[in-house]
Amino acid sequence: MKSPAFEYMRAESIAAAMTAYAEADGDAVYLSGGHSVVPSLALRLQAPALMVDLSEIPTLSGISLEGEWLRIGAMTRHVQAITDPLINKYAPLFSAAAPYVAHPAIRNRGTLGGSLAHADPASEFPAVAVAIRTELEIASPTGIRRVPADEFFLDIYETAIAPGEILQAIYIPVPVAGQVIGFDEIARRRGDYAMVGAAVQAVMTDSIVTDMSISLFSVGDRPTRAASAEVALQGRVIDNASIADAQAALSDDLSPTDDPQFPAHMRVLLARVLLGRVLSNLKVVA
Amino acid sequence: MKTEITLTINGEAVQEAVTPRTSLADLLRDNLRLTGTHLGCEMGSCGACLVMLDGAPVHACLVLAVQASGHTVKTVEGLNESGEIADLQQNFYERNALQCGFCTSGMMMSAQALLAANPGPTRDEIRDALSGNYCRCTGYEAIIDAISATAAQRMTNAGEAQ
Amino acid sequence: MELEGSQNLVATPDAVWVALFDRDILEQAIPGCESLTQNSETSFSAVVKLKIGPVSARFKGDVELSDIVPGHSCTLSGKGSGGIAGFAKGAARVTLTPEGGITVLDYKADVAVGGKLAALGNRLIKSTAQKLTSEFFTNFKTALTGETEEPAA
Amino acid sequence: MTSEKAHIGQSYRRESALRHLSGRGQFVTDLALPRMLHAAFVRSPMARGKIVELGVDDAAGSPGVVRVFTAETLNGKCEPWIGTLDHFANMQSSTQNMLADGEVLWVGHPVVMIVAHSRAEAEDACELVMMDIEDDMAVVDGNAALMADSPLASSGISSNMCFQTVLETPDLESAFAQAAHVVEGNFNFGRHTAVTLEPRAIIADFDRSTGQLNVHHGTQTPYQFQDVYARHFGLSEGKVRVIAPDVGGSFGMKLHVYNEEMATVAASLTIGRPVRFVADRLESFVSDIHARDHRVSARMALDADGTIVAMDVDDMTQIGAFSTYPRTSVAEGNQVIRLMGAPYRMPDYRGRLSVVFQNKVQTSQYRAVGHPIACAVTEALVEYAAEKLELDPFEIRQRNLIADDAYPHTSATGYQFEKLSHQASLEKLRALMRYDTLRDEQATLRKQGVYRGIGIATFVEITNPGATFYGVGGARISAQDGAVVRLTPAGDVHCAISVTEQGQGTETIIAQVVADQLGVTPDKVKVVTGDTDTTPSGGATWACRGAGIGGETALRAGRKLQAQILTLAGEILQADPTHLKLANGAVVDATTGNERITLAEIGRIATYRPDTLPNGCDNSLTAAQHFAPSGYPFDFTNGVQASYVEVDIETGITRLLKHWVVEDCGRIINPLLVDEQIRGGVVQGLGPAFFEECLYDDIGQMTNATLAEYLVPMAGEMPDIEIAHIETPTLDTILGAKGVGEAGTAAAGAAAMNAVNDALRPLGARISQTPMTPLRILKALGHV
Repeated sequence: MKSPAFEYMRAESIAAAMTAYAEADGDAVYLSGGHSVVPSLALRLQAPALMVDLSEIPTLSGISLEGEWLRIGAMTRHVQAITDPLINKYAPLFSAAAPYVAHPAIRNRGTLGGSLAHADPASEFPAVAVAIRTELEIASPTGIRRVPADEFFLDIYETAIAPGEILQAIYIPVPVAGQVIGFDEIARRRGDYAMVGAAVQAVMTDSIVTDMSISLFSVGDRPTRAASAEVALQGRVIDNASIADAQAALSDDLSPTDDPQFPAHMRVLLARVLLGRVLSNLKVVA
Repeated sequence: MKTEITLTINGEAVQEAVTPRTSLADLLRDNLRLTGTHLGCEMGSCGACLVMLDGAPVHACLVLAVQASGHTVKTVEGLNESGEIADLQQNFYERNALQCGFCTSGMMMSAQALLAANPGPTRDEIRDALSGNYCRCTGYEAIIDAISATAAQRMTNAGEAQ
Repeated sequence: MELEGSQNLVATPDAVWVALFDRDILEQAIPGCESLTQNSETSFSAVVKLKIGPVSARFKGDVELSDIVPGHSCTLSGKGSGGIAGFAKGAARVTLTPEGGITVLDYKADVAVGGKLAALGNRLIKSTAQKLTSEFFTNFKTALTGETEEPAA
Repeated sequence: MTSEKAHIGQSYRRESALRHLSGRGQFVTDLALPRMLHAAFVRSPMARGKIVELGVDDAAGSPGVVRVFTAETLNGKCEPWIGTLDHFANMQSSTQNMLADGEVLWVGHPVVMIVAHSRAEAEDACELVMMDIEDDMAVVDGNAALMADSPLASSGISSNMCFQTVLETPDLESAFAQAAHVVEGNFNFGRHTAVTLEPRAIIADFDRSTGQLNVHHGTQTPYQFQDVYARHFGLSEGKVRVIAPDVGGSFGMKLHVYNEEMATVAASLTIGRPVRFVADRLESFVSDIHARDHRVSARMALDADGTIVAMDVDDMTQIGAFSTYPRTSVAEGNQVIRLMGAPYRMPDYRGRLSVVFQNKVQTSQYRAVGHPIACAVTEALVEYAAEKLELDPFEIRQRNLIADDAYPHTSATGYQFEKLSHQASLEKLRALMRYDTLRDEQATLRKQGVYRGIGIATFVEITNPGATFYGVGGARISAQDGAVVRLTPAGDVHCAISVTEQGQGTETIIAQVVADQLGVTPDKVKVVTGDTDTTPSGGATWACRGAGIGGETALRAGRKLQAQILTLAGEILQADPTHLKLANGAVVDATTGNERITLAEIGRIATYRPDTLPNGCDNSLTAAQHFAPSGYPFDFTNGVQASYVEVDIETGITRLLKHWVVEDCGRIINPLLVDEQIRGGVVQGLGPAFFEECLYDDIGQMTNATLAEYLVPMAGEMPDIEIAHIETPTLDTILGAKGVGEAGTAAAGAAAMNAVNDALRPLGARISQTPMTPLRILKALGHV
């Protein structure tokens, strides 16, 4: 398992990276933490002529509060989601999910931007991004645009990032009063890809759900908003009855693939169980 | 085409010309003959290749050597010579927390990082910290014991030092 | 693995039938098709480049139509080798049914991948096969009728 | 002899651990020889097919490539091999050679070998090989393989049945006819694999100038491979040296002959340079032997009072396209049907075995060969019976275990047990696990909707196989071991021995045994293993023979040297040797213990001043000894395990809370090492019980051949394991040690399955398939 040969370019800036990419005539791959790209090279699943290393571009790093938004640079490592005080305070669902992402050494190196751009439907961070309504800032040769997470994840491993573009930051709306979160997943072993996972953010006003966002992962080809379940909870107290209604509604939200090792109805069953558990254990964050 | 890289490995400045596809693990093992870093899966699943990169354990199989240029790497050989893991090594030895020894340097990297971040971990926290380190021989319990004993000793020593 | 689906095509069964044997339409329909050479009325050679997430492989192989019941049904099969990445092969039984002015195309496909591609796990392969199959028939519809639509989820 | 047992029985630490902890291990994968080349293989992507065309020109011209080999250019260098043995009557298997010739028979079957300056360049060239394979129907399922219309798994066999046998006592049928109770079950045991952390690794180095072949090989059995390489490549044995340095895990997987290792040797013989092959993890999954893959239907007959009277078992095991060489793939199934019911008095038995070919990787001997299957089936049926008769799991076992005072005993399957300790072990387990308290806790939690289960499993383990195991079948697999012990000129001890070290602590226990014979401390004994040029020949380390056979060999060698030293000391001291003994690094007066002369002084005189010895006095301070067991054909050991689990009945996820083992391996040489062997073994049994499975699709593709998808047991999921011992030494040897390597693996899965079923019992659910995945548990519960 040795990578095929390629050229390497350590980009100093986003512009330089995009220029290098363009000059490679589509035969280039961006490298950030490398934790998805490098194994795929070792497995010889791809063979780009050029690797453009984004990891040392200063503008891709940094975590800062910008008005009503927390801006997280794409090169932020997974471990920072656990340790960074700004993320803890303003994006607590990322902090809650991070310990579930793979293993400590992976988290030291893997990047939030890399994980979102990779868009593995079994990954935690894309689901969190959808649940908390992040906006993804994408740099392209013609300018910068922000894409809501709901419109960012298109398919398995496919996002709104066009070839040559670079995800440069994640924008997270800061929590509002009454905000609660919940995160959990069902995995065979610690750090494994989840069989099913759930990221939930809600706003409660006088114990009544005024806003509910449920994002499930490992249930389809991308992080999946459980719209019917959200409706089932809207305007209600979270109790056994409303949770049961939300669980029941999930069959309208999910249509996972069927597999002898993992039948679709088992995934729906697990999603119901998990959603019930997460809704029963929501944590107040603001 | 080879690229010149410079980095600090175990406190020594290293200058090497590598092909971009060379992983940090292959640089360490093949070019520099630091064979205490092992390769078990080459895709970040087994933890045998963990090294300290800028002070934190990472998979040397998932980092390209060119990416490590300008950075600081410590391998088991360096940690051994500096004496900073002497107590951990002693406890692994006493507790027989290794058999074939192939996973051991990766285990110690994870342990060292855990104890730096969490000086008094529970057994469950230790198991969690080792969740990416595969060992086929021991059954893990002895490794947990050895790390737990090291934590206790370090806490005692830190208490005495104050 | 078995996959099935259907497409409603605003065209007569005859027009759909002809399209199934039309090199140009097949070329537009096959996802990632780089070249398609017709060898006989029912057989083609193809070069297909697929990139799904981390996987990118160029497959060389054949496309064939067989078990032909003119105007009604046929089996569309293809197999390709992606070198040491492995191979992919599949056969889809295609049935055309006229229904109130349109034609319903039903397909039932059996898809298999082998070698390294298979070894890397169902997680990727399943959804990919599904996606490519549905893409083929969606592209086919677009090429035939000019209608576009989102591929079925 | 007061000092005789001074070191045997103590928890000495392993010196080699210090090397590993310092990053100074010396694995084959770490070795770099001058002008070394690297091999990579192009493998079949199909389970069964015909090679229509191979184009290797582009690969041959790829940068860094030194040579490209196909069957046509490589296979002629090697005498083909066939994995059959004479004592398995009528077994068949196709002839094998290094590279696939004409047909490919499993996904991963090597077709082309590329030798290049680096592994990366060899892999680059692999991508340039044009391989056209026309795929044929693959034999994927064992039951289908036996249908009349099934294709054959390879062209060299007459049917897909590799081997069939039946063991039966005369009264089996009537025992079932008269039984008060019959319980039965159908069991499925998944295919899994060794996943040693260091993959298979070999560097073959042929020197044309001398005709010497040195092979650095990560194996358990260097002598076996010396013989294999010499015979199959037409070399004289003296010109073949096999060196097994540090080996990163073995577990039976690294003693089989593999295409790639043979091809690497052939390539070095051809090119005359060192050639290295290290399997990457993808290759390991599709070329290392797999294990188990059994379907068993079994029933057990009992008297009204719960006495087990008979078992009737049918095992179908699926072994891949070939039987492995040189041990065959039949030994596993053979041990399954012979170990059924082994702990119990059960007088009648029938065991049928069908060993079936299919187009998958070969299965073969892996840690605890056959044991986990026999144990799981037997102990599940015992549990079913206990449930039916409303007996406590301890109670039904107490009623049926062979009594501790009823030995020697011959099992219904013909195994002869010298002396086992089932009753004492069971009693000790009950106390160790605080069984009654645990049952109370279980009952309390169940009221709260928490489903915990307690499972126990008794077992018999086969150790120290004699020559009847393989030798009688014609296999050149040594049942004996050899040791050469010498006193150095400085008075230290050196022991070269044929048993090998893969981290179990072989070297440490041998040092302890030798030290006790020579009156020195173990740190004075240097033990050398794993090199056919420097150690005497022997069977090495497999099937739990390191301590029992290797230890006894060392003991006898030590005693031989002891006698030589005492004789020589008698000459030097002009004393009667029978009045002398060895202690504290010296020859001492046997009665008073007073030092007469140090070993260092004896070494000095014998080495540098033999002229001062009386005329004709033999100054040899080296003793060689070989030993093979000659009493019972095997040493059997026994024990009992318990598992405590919690099943999340909504998700099917199982949490392993605790595991207990009581084990009797005879004389314990080193308690620390014995316990760690057991712990590692338990986890190696729990892995396939819950996680590990090689998954195949219906065209014979393994679909989870990475470490991300094949789930090995990790620290987070494994329980703490408490261990206690009963010590019943074998009287067949002076040392009395048996073996312990398989004990943990033998019964861990069985105890775990019983525990899961105990948790599920109130819900009327039962599982009889491993691994016990969430899906299977939810299916058992009727939730999916």
